[in-house]
Amino acid sequence: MRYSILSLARNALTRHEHWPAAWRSPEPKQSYDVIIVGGGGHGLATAYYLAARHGVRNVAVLEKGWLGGGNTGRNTTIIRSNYLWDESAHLYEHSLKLYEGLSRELNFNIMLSQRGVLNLAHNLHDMRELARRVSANRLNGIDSEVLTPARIKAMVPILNTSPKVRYPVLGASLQRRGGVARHDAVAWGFARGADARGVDIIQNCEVTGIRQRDGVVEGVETSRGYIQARKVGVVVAGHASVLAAMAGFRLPIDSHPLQALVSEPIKPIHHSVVMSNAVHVYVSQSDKGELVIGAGIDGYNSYAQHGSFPVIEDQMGALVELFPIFSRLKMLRHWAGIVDTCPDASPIISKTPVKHLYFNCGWGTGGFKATPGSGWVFAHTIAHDAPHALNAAFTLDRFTSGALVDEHGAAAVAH
Amino acid sequence: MTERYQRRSALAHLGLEARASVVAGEGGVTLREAPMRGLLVLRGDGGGKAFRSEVTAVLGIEPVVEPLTAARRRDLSILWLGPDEWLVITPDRRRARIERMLRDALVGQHAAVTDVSHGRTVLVLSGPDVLAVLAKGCSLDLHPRMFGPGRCAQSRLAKCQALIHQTTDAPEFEIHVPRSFAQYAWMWLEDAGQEFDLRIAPAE
Amino acid sequence: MLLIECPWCGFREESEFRCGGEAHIVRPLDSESLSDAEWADYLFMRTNPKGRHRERWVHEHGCRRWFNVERDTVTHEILAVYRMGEHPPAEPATGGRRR
Amino acid sequence: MTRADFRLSVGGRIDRDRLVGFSFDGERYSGFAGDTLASALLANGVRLVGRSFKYHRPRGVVTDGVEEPNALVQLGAGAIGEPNARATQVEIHDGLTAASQNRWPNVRFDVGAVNGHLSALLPAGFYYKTFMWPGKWWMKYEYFIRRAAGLGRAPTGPDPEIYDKSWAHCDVLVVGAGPTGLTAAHAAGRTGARVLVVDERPEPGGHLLGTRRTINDAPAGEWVSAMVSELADMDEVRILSRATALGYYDHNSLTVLERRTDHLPYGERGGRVRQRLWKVRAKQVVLATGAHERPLVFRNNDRPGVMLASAAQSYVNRYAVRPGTAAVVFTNNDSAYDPALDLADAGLRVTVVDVRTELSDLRRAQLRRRGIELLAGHAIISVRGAKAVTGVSVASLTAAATGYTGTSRRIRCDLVCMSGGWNPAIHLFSQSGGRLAFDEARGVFVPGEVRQAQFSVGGCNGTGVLAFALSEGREAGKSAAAACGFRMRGGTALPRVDVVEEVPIRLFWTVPPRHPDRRLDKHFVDFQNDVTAADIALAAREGYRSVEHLKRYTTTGMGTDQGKTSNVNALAILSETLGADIAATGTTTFRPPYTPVTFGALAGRDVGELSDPVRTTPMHRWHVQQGATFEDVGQWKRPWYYPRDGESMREAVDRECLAARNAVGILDASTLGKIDVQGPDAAEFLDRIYTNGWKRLEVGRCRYGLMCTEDGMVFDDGVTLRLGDHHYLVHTTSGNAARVLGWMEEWLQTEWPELRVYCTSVTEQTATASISGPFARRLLAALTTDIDLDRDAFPFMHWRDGHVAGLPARVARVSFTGESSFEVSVPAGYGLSLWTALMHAGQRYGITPYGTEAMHVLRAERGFIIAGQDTDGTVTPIDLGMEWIVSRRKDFIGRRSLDRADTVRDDRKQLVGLLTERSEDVLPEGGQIVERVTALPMRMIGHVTSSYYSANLGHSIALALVRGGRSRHGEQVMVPLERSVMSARITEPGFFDPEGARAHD
Repeated sequence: MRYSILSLARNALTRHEHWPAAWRSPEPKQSYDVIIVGGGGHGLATAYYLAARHGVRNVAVLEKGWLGGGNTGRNTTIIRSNYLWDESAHLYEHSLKLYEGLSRELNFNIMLSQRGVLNLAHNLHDMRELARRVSANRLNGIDSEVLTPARIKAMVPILNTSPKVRYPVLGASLQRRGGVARHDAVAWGFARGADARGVDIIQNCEVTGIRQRDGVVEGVETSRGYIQARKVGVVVAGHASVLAAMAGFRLPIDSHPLQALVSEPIKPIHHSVVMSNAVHVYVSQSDKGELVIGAGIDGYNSYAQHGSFPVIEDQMGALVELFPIFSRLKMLRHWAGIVDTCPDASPIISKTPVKHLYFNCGWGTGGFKATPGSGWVFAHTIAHDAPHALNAAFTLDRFTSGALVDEHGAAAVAH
Repeated sequence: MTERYQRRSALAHLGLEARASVVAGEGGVTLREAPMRGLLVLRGDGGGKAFRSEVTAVLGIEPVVEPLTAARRRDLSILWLGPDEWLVITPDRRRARIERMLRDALVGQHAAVTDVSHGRTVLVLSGPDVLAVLAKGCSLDLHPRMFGPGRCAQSRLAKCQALIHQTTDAPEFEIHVPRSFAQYAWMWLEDAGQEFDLRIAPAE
Repeated sequence: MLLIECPWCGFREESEFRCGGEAHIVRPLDSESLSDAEWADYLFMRTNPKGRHRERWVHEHGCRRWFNVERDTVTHEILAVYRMGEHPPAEPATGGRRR
Repeated sequence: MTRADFRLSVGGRIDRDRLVGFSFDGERYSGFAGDTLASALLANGVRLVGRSFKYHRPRGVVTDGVEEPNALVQLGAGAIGEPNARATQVEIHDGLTAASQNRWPNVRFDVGAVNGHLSALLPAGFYYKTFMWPGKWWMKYEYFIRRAAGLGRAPTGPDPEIYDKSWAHCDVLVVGAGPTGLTAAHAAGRTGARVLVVDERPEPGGHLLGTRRTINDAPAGEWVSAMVSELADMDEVRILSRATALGYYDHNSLTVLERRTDHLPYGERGGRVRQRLWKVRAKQVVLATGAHERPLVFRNNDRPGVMLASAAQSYVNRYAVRPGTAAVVFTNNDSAYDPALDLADAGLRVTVVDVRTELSDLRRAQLRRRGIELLAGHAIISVRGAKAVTGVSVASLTAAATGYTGTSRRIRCDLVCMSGGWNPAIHLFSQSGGRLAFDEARGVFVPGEVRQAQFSVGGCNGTGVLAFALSEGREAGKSAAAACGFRMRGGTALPRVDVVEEVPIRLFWTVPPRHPDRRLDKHFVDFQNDVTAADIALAAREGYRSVEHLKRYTTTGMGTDQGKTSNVNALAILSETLGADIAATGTTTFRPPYTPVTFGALAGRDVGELSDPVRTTPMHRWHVQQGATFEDVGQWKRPWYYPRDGESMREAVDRECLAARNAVGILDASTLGKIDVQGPDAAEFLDRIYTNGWKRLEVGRCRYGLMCTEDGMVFDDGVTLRLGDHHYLVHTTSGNAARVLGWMEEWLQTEWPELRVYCTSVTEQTATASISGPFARRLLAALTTDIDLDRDAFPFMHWRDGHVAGLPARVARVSFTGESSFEVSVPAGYGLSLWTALMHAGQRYGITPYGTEAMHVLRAERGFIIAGQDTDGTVTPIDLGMEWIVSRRKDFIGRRSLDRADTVRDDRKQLVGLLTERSEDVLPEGGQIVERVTALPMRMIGHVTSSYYSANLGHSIALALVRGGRSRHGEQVMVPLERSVMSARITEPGFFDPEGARAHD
């Protein structure tokens, strides 16, 4: 059933008793052309584009829990493409462009709200790096501009731009096309779209082993039995190393908790996305009225979906300094996602030592904004057994050659 | 010739002398800056006989081996900082001599003596509410069952590296902070002590 | 907020420590003889296990000593703490060099 | 204006001698000290207190505590405004102003209520299905959606109040000072253990104080008082009231928020800490957090006047308030009977509707004695009334309870009390990592497998019987203390409490509609977010079948109450819809905090001037007095430049640069990191850390060194002095001092324990003034007698000890400016004296203090890099053209990485100089470099890392990293700007005195 205001009205007449399921809950078949391990946004997008763009429809997405239950449902929903290096910028920009048409493509409102993303600079070093990134963005055709404190103040009146604070705001970069989207809706929209094209989305199905023969993948062992596959794509943020271990290799990845929190809902007060690298905080306000706030990652490896309290404390100190009127607002809930961090803070979308086994991982703190783009290039990589031009720089080989795409230094907040 | 110049405290500009007002028994907590002292970081093999005997010969105190403790003899103290690291506290005027004696005594050993006298500021906090003030910024459990006179530990005080040394039962604590953090540490302690009617005492 | 036992200072708050990542990765002595891939393996590849993890921590704001921790990355339970050069408790001593 | 008075003439724990005036929605009311805003409003007959989130339905008080979903109010105004305060927890005080939320223009007439009429169009998840046409219009729709959403309003100014934090350590932490918690605390406290008790209410006693129970044959309050006073006499026991345990983290650490002044009139709060966040580390934790009563799910169960039975009971007993005049008590379990009796005894007309048919004789007799009508086997079909309850429709249930027999009957009432059973408050247990178990018979989640050192006792353990709860509390208190090594011989007798036989609960998740085909769209499950039983069924039908999907699709449990009243009902209804059992369906994860906590409390004192330490050098006051402008370098404040009257930055920097080359400039270099490295293997150690060699450096000499990460990328640089055979002094960049020391220690301790080396930070020990320029030597000569400054006696890259201005000093002939320079270091306490002496003696040479900006210009003129500015973690020493410093005769950190395929490429980005076509054009730092200007995207070949106007050269200069740059010298490149393009020529990095003769002078 196509979603629209008309179908909503029609269903209201029948008391909404006749809405069909947004996706089926099929039993796994014996074999598939492609199995995608991981039913998060990236996995579902991969399956969707395999079916929609590459005509590969005999696809299963295996999810150990519930779809969209990993980092897709835990992030702070920020979307932007203002990355420093060409390789990253092109990939994220492609993703942003896909986002811009996604609600209509999927017939599912993902609530993309392009309210602008500001990255604040608090010292001369920040300002230099900001100018460098903005300059690179512009030449890459990505909208980006530098704002003075006065223009920042005009845009975000509640921000403390006084020169007297400990780390005054000296300037900011602004990407107007950046913004936020409803994270769950992205996963649900892709799931519904993939399902409609014949993809089997199988929830509560945990992969426990990867079977291979002579270095070629054959299928996966799961909690619901063995499933054959000609190709297997693994995209399990947070657990990439665990799956790699099943396939017999290691990855340049450490898993860390990334914490986030929301405030109680309040009437609209904050209309853009503000990020600050120097003081480690970023904040936007959701359509529901909650302030959605994030910070950096915890310093130790973890697969627990909670982090340590000092991270929250530091983040709140910075937030209240930047937004003094937030002091009396209240934190409603805080949580963490498990992120795969790479040595160069860039993802891996790559073939692996095992033939026909592909990995998409290492998005660190920046995966949500890449969801459609990641699915797009991963689908291509799987369908063609070769990377797309947009992910050619993001293969595993780079760790051997040294051709890292280091987004630490200059990518501002890596979210 | 050195006497011509004053060795300045990192807190000199705060005008603390003028604000000092202490009447015995008043206030829940009293803060002052400790007088200038000699501070030497001593490194060496704490388990080594030669090292122990040479240090003991110079200082008259054995380098303490029990972690988180300090020993004192007359006007010299030695504080445990790590398994091969101590802080020797001397009167200001004896610092150079003791430093030289230690160095001479330890020649030929893998040991090191480093003068850090000017690099640290020592704040003294005393009074019945000391523990409540420190608890606001320091995660150490300083309860008398866990700490006490003659104990010392390195930790953090708010956002500042700190060596915390309980000198007397009173209780009185000496807090060593890096010189450039002295103003922050002082302001932080004053702020934390406000609810306990913190008083400033003159540096001795 | 982890509570970590420094082998010298005893139990202290996590905020006094810094985690240095996976332990027992020995730096190759004869790196010239390694292929780029072998070097990359030392430099970047990590086991990153879900469960028992041996890692290095330093008591940065305390005694400044590095030591090893065995910790469960799911429950955060600390299973063992041992000094540099010591063997992980559950593992029999081998001839190899340990850090 | 006359108001209804619902205050009982006797009883309650209020202080009738202290009348308190407050206002709500602009109307003035009064209550008594001890009232909450909710009890005071009810006492004044105010039932309608707010509007719901989505449909703007009128809502009243549902609970008497922390779990309140409806009675959220805006407190205060302006800078001290506070949205979303729970009226059930707000203690009234003189001058309190409160207002209802999410309504316009007012709570009685709310335009937003139109949403309620459109509710057929707004089922769960409606927005995912629409607002997609036309494509660009979503943000226009969103504007209105955003305005409609949200609850209260943010304050309008910076918060004037103070928040702080404190650590707390204890052997036993007891959470909750209800009867169970008090018993546990007492048992633990008697052993001498350090016990901390935290309780969210203003006074200990918990749920007991809302009842008329007796303990030891006296009112329970007397027993509570006795316990509290005994605990107060124990030296190591501390009770914190108004203190809510918010989060249960790893290794028995918990956060507790203590509200210290919110109950005081505004005028009495000044200067005091408003809220304190306690960070508790406990060896053992006893959770005695009690339980929350569960609503029943029936039609219009959200009307003002529908409340939990225990809440109604508490209003009568604790606050002496009649929450109505005629009540219908609707229950599926025995716990609603005591409230029914208490309401009747308080003068209300009471009817009990119990879905069960088997009831105890005792209960029947108790009702009969008071003339309370009992409708067993009945249910409330619907609540009547809109802004207030006016009555209910009741009918007899069929045996299967899926429909009704006979006709329905109307009962007039203004209060409906509901009880669907009790949910143990397992939030903290769950946060601690404990597994929950589902008790099918009672329909509750209870603590299962425990993960931390803790005990769950009493209500939160699913123990509803007081006598058992007390016994659990005592055992847990003793065991917890014993686990910490505290024991006490002999036991304590438990107090006498009466035990009433209970008839089991009849689980009853959804009250069936009158007609089987009616939707359950007014059967509210989550009051705050307007989630109905129909929404849950819809979500399940559409495939949102996991609990988390349900939560996210319908928003159930995501309000400010975090689903304390709704979660289990929602889960049960989902399970029913799916035909699965609840245990298999699972529950959502409980996230901290237990109740919302102000950002202010989380920030504590780390705001304003204490937000981060300001590190200053010993000469800082002088710089301030001279009007220097400062730059933040990490936590340091460094003089950026010293503008004189009317000077622009450019003018000041030009003047400073010229002085340093033509007369003498002086720089405060005290912030440079300094590490004392000693030991027989010190040289070997430095050989491994640095790219160049150290063994052959003679004592008395200095050498510049570069260090890389193991990945081969430049990490830090600086000059090292060899002080003795086994003794070096390493300098680092200002920002990296701690990192480099940490780096050295890491390698020493973890990789090379065989090296005999000790490293000690001496950054803070010395103050350094760097004097630079043709008169530097003459200036220094005026202040020293024991250092031979002759060029040959004291050549470049040597150091000497001696006295400067009478101060013990170390002088190093190193130069970052390219001029003849002397770095003079003295013990930090003499730093200002040294500086003053140099300034004084330098006057005749035109001494000019210069800041970091001039320093950057001067070093760029010579082509010297700044690690972190001209490098960014992707640059090798080779890329910088510094092969000369990379030893091929030894291993060092990062060496092997320099031989990888990518690091040996010829077209890597390499350091070059840039000279603009026009001398006055200063390239922007960070500007991207292209070969030619094309359509977008343009191919970039590098970027400008440093760029300045050089007054000495009369030309702008820049350093840049350019792809294959070293083979491009002489080539022309472009730097496209926003509106123009600058053109520049690639040169050697170094524009001035390329041979470096001046530094040797």
